[in-house]
Amino acid sequence: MTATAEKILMKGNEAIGEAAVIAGCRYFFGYPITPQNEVPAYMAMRLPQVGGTFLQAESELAAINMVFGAAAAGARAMTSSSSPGISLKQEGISYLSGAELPAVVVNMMRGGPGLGNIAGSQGDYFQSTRGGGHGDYRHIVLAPASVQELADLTLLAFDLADQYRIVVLVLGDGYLGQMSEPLVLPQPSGKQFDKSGWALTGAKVREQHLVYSLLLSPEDALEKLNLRLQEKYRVIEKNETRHETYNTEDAEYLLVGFGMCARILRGAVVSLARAGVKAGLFRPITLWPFPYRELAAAARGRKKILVVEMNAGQMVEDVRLAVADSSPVDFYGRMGGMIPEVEAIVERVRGYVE
Amino acid sequence: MTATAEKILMKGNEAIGEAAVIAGCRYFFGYPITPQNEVPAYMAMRLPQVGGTFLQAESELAAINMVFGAAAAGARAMTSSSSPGISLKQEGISYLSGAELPAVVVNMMRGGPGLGNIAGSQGDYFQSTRGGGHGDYRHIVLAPASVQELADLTLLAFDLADQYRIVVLVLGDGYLGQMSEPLVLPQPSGKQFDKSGWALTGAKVREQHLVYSLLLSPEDALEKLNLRLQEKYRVIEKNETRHETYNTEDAEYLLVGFGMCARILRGAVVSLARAGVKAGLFRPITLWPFPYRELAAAARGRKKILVVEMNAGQMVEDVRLAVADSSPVDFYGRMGGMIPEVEAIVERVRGYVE
Amino acid sequence: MMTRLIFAGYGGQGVILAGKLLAVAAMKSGKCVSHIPSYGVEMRGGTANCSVVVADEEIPSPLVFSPDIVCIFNEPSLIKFGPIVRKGGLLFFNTSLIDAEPNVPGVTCIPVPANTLAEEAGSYQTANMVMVGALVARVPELASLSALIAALPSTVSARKKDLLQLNEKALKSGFDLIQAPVSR
Amino acid sequence: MMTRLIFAGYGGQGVILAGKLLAVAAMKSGKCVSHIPSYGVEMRGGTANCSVVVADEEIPSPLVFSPDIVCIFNEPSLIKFGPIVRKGGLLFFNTSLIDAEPNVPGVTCIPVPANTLAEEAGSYQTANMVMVGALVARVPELASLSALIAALPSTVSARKKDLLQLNEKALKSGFDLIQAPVSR
Amino acid sequence: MSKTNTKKASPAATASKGRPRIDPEICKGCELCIEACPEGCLKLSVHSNSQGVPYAEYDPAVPCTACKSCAVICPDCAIEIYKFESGV
Amino acid sequence: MSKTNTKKASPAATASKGRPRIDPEICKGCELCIEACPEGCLKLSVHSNSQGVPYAEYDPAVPCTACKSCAVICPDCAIEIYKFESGV
Amino acid sequence: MSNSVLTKVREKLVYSRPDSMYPRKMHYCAGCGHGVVHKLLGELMDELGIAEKTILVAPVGCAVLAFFYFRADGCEAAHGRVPAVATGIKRVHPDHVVIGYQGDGDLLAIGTAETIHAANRGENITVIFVNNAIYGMTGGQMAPTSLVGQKTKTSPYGRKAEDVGYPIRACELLNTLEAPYYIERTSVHDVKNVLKTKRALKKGLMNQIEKRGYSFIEVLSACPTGWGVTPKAANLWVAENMASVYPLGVVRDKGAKA
Amino acid sequence: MSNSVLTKVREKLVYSRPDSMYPRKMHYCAGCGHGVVHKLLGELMDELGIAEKTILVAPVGCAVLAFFYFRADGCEAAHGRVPAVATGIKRVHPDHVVIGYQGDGDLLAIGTAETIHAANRGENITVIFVNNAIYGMTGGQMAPTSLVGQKTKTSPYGRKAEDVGYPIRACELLNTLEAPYYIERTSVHDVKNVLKTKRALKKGLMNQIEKRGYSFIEVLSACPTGWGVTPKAANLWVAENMASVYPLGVVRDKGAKA
Ligand SMILES: Cc1ncc(C[n+]2csc(CCOP(=O)(O)OP(=O)(O)O)c2C)c(N)n1
Ligand SMILES: Cc1ncc(C[n+]2csc(CCOP(=O)(O)OP(=O)(O)O)c2C)c(N)n1
Ligand code: SF4
Ligand code: SF4
Ligand code: SF4
Ligand code: SF4
Ligand code: SF4
Ligand code: SF4
Ligand SMILES: [Mg+2]
Ligand SMILES: [Mg+2]
Repeated sequence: MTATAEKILMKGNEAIGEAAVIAGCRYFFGYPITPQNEVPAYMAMRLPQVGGTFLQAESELAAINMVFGAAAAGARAMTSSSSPGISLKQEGISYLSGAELPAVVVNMMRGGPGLGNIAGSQGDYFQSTRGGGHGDYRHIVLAPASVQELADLTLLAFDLADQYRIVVLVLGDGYLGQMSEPLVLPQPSGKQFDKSGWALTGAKVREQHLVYSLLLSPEDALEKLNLRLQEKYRVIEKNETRHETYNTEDAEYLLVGFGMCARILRGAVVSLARAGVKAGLFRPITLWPFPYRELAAAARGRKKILVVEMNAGQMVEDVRLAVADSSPVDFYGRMGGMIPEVEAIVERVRGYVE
Repeated sequence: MTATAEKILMKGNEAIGEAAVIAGCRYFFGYPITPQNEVPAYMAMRLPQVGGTFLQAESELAAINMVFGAAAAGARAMTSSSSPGISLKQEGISYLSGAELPAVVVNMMRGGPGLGNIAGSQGDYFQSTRGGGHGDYRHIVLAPASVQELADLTLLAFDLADQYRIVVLVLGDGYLGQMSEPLVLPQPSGKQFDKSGWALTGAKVREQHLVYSLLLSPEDALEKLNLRLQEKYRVIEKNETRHETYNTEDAEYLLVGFGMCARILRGAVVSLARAGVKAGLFRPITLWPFPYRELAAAARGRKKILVVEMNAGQMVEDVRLAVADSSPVDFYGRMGGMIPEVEAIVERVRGYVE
Repeated sequence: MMTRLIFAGYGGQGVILAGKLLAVAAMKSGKCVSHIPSYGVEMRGGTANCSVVVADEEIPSPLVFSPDIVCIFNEPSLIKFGPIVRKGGLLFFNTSLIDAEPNVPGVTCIPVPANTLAEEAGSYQTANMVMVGALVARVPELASLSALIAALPSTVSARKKDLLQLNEKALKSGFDLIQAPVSR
Repeated sequence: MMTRLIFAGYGGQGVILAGKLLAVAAMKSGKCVSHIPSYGVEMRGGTANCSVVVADEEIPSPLVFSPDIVCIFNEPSLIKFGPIVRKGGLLFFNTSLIDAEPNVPGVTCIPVPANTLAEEAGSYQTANMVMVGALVARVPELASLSALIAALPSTVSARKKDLLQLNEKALKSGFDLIQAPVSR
Repeated sequence: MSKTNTKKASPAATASKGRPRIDPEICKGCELCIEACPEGCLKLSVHSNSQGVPYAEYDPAVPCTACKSCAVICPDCAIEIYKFESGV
Repeated sequence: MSKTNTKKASPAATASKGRPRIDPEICKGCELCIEACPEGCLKLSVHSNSQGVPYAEYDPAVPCTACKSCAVICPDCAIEIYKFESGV
Repeated sequence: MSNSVLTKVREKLVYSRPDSMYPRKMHYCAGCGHGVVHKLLGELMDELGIAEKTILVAPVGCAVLAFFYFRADGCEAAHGRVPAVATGIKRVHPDHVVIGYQGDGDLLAIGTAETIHAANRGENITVIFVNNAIYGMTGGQMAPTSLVGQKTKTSPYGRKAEDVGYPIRACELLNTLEAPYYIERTSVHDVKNVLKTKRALKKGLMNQIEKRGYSFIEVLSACPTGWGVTPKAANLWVAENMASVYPLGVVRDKGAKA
Repeated sequence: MSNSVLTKVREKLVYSRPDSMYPRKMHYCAGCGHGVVHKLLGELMDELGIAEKTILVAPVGCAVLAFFYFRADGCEAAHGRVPAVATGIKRVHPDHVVIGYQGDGDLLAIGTAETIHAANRGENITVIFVNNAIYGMTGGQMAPTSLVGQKTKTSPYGRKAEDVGYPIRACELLNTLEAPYYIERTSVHDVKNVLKTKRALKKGLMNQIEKRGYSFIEVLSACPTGWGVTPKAANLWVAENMASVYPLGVVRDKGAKA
């Protein structure tokens, strides 16, 4: 955030749209669903202004496959939806992953399962980090916690997608999407990515380019692809794991949460400090790759780890995997579009003290 | 297996079909996909003979939603597919789960991601156990390891589905589906389940029945549903966790695998025993609920745990969660439709000894 | 300092905009702010509300469950939000549409004849502005009147730019309503 | 005892059925058995093969990577599967379609003029039966000739029931081919 | 609404053949009934219901023919029509 | 196939205007060319290719008009047509 | 309500909320066509006495809660999947009355395949298609039936035919299939057309009861909120703009005497 | 091949594998119509000189590997999603030739919605629809275009119209939409029709090159394996049974002189 840059008050969903435009995304394919409707609406207004294409697809399936086409053609393309719509995109995401196409997918999660409701939620953590689609693929999952980060991480998402030829999921929730906060528009990264080696641009003066994931021979083809993918994933785990801590130095209790919950936990840490309780926050920013090692280090020696999510307990599994037997892990969750309150968390932690 | 019952040689996919018929399933909705095509083909031939309905849907989406309708109407209904098709069903499965409808879904996994190939695989473990769809739901996942079990567990699946009003996934793979083995047809369980309290049968002489998952109020409705679901899931975890062990009594090495891998591991245990290496097999039969406690107990004191999967390492996370820091966990996986060979596993374990 | 507010009324009364204007003005004054509308498949065309937080520190949750201040534009909203104001809080209410005097123990209730003043200011559509004017007059640490006026052009939608003058007038009239006893 | 076999030839030569017949007969004789066809988007109408395992114990994997025995019906299959037979294994090959003598070190190659004998038995379609007959004649622990004959009706598809007699005849002629030197 | 009032409400109005009964709490004030009434019997009330919505009301001064048009068009089942029986 | 051979192959065959060249390894033996040839020039070989499939072959005894029908119908691009140029 | 001069006159209730509907206030916006269609459906449930054997499949769209208003069983369907869910139900209960209710986004965008294939199978169900040329529930995005030039949240510069195509006519599309028994397009923008719609819906339900097969009734319907106009203006827009693109009338009726 | 009497005659190659196709043996069954269509496409790439700017979108179906045979860029699409993928590509490369190639299951079952909406948008692409009345790749299941009475793996007792409906006619369905520029149905069951198909495909490609909009060519095509008959019998079945259900000819041509 440059000191001189002007702050504007912007809705989260619109911040995503503007950041994508700044990132050079000129192709948006989507289908309406609350609570992310401002993303397509913004793109419908904005893309024609910059010579881009906004297309309302006939369905989420069509949208993700249009993204497949545009990405295969070498363009920066994105789609955006919310939980039920993201479920419908799983096959397409698996195809994008298998064909190693770069694409940005936004999920502003809402209450589930089923039709559920349109309040914010974090019920899709498993789907996001374990691949809701078929096969052994992963996508990078970025979990912003503010409108500023919705913009910053969307911008980053396009670079990561191109760099690794991977799908990057920006995982927000209905509350983040609907809220307005001060925003300093991010600057384009300026990074260039050469797609001339694989993008479909017409086979003039070169060998044909093919984009596909059908690999009939298990041994010679599909296992090889999988091994290559796994290798790539190891590189990403090494280079792209992101997290943030707050007040962890001498914390006795470690609070762990992502996205919306992280900001609430930060509030709880402040409240607890006022009450003389030493608590700190560990916040994964990339949910995949998950900061296992960093969390393990941060967790060491704490009296208790409290994981807070807007779901029935999903990331807590990753926390357990990271922490193993070193510290006891507790969980507090709200579901169905409910959001944890600072007070409830403070109370829970004070319970540990007594 | 009754001693007198006659053995027939049957293909795995057909065994599923016949078991479903024995279970009283009279409604099958599906869409072709290799390597499970013999399931719909069998049902197309068989259901009309018993007054049932086989309908080839226009897509996997239509199929799972036809199952939704038939299940809501109170019938035993099923669908069957393979990996990409199962990805497409995720939204529908989330809806079934949210509306608490009983249904049986078969996934004969194939190599992924994307179009991949049609060989057997176990690449959908995460999707199956963590909910590939949106929201906090779970479905029971049964992992047969033989043609006999494909039949037996399909039969069980219908009972579990009705008992808990839940989706039950029978998770096989292409090899299991394509292979023929001796089979003793299972007997119907004879269990009766009363659906008169909720099924859509016409609101004559009673209050209206509604089947839905739209719960607008986060606090009063959707969180309550989620809490009820979680409660149900705890009951299922308590009552329905299934596993099998082989030769574990004094094993120094514990091999863990499900489905196809479990039978290969059993062969490895036999081979290792011949070579004087004490190895045992732990085989989860329910992948959700996963036998964490049972595995933790079985793992205690072993020199090494080796998890073998036909994927890049998915169930191994559950094994780590179960075992925590108590024993070192190793992983061996084949991908893309490859199947581990007994020899490779034996070699790996012998490597531990030296 | 962290002040949590709820603006509530009918859809169409401009409560979302009222909240947004306050948030922008506070932001321009260097505060941390957040604004979030309630949204839901409620009775369409029914009530609407938004939560606004104005603070000196980072804001944990933009959702406000126990507000320090509520600005209430109609009776259904009074019934819904009156009881949740925290002890010692403020309740601004639109006397033009609310007949009964709110009975909320431990909360200071401030009557604002928002529609009446708005009509006097030239348009009944600016009742929301009257309310915001009254609000900052009473709670000046949220934002100054001039900051609100400065925030108007970027907040009011393009279609309604011609209403800018009227909005400003309404803001002032709400402000004066509260400031009056002091300044006069 | 665990014997792993592969039957391979053109699609249409009935290699899948040959394997199935052996599996059923062995099953009826109390063995553990498994049978799995190869499947894939290979050249449509191209080669086909199946893996059969006959054992006294539970069968780990139905897939056969290094077979003890292969029954080869055509040249492309010989090229593909000849080299993977384990040392000391058996290779039955259809001399009617394979000209060259297979050169597979450490493997006993058994020539079977399957098509010729089949045609003599009345139908060139029963070459697969000739091969299976020859197989069990040489490896009687897999299944007896009578078990094969008994398994015929439940294995051959309904449409081809009229071929039952021909199949039996072909089975026997393959069996006799191998048994001949002994019995005569 | 001016249109509504000039429709057919002739001064020499005959006696009503019936009347509509509008539930003001159910009415959403869409005014479709007002538009639909061929006799011009209906208008928007100056009062609002508990939702703050001005509702449609029947002006008994304008005879109603009990033609049901208003009720038929009402999307909210807010209107009942009563027909006056001859006898008595 | 009997049909094919009786088609037009009159004994008084004029000289060929061209000839088809069939790649036996690419041919799948579908016989569509045989069916399509108006002159009856083609028949299935008694030999099989390396895939074990009997392939189509040209019978030079029956003059070919180089009409291309066989090549046009061949799904596998197995047939090339050569036209004989007049002059030598 | 004072009607003093006539106090002696006996009153007979000749029109009221149908018995088959609960006395609940519907959640629709003022002037929304969904309400009218619901009412007609309720009236027909009364007239045909079918409420107790009706199963109503509600879409995802503004009518998502439709089943809350009827004294009948009701079922949700994922967005676009009403025909599939209705098929599942109908195959289990062939003697019940299964009604699919859908909006234009639901039926003609995400649910295109399900719509066409249920019609093509000739499922013995009745599909009520409320065409309001917009996505009402999600706040006014372009629908497959939005008119050329129509401004919506996702066509802020007006629908451009060269870019996103023309409005799709569901009745005409389905009329290329052999199985459907009855296809009609009506409107609820004025009293006359409301009554016509009722007749069409009745025919559609009767066809099902008499096991004649698939019936499809498209109802042009106002969405004042989505269009950003008053209910009056909305109904006028239906009459003046929609009805010319979507001609009203019977498109197919296999039961009609020739 | 001995042609001894004519050894002196100069030969000119007048028909051979198109240059735009690799000299690879195709994976199709003997007598499969896909091969014929591929060959025509290759010939047209030669004639129009477009291979280097062609992007071929292959379906999931027997033609899943189609792009392996052409000297052009190629793209996979998930089952049924060819039109969506082609749309994505075409929007990025409006000057390239984007060809969608689909089977009947792909185009008319799972991909119904994508098919209709790409056509309705008038995407400037060329769609080649190979209708063989069966799911070839998965081993012969019923397709939306299977004929009434046709026995398949999933209609073992023959397709029953009362239960699963009638064959769907894609051309006629799309002809209810305004945007499509050109729609024709052809066949490749004999030489004459192969040549007609080529002309139709050419027109479809030319329309795209000249930016006229969406072209759709349905090609009736034999699947001897799926139907369980010889190639000859299969082509006969096309002529005698399919062509009557699916009438050949131009269904729409906005470019035709009236
Ligand atoms: C899979 C999925 N995609 C999108 C949505 C969001 N959504 C809800 S209703 C709707 C469209 C509503 O429009 P329409 O069907 O025309 O009904 P209307 O509200 O206009 O009556 C959409 C896109 C959803 N709930 N689920
Ligand atoms: C989502 C999904 N569903 C199903 C399949 C399986 N599948 C592959 S091809 C195919 C249909 C092929 O039929 P068609 O489109 O008619 O092509 P053809 O092989 O006949 O040319 C199906 C159902 C798949 N790969 N993916
Ligand atoms: S019944 Fe007819 S005349 Fe009476 S108020 Fe209604 S519309 Fe007017
Ligand atoms: S039509 Fe109904 S809802 Fe509308 S104003 Fe009249 S009574 Fe009220
Ligand atoms: S070119 Fe004509 S005449 Fe010559 S072989 Fe071919 S089809 Fe026959
Ligand atoms: S048409 Fe082609 S593939 Fe078929 S037989 Fe003739 S040459 Fe061979
Ligand atoms: S948004 Fe439109 S369709 Fe939805 S309830 Fe309101 S008026 Fe009706
Ligand atoms: S199965 Fe049918 S469509 Fe597929 S390659 Fe064979 S003949 Fe062609
Ligand atoms: Mg609509
Ligand atoms: Mg096909």
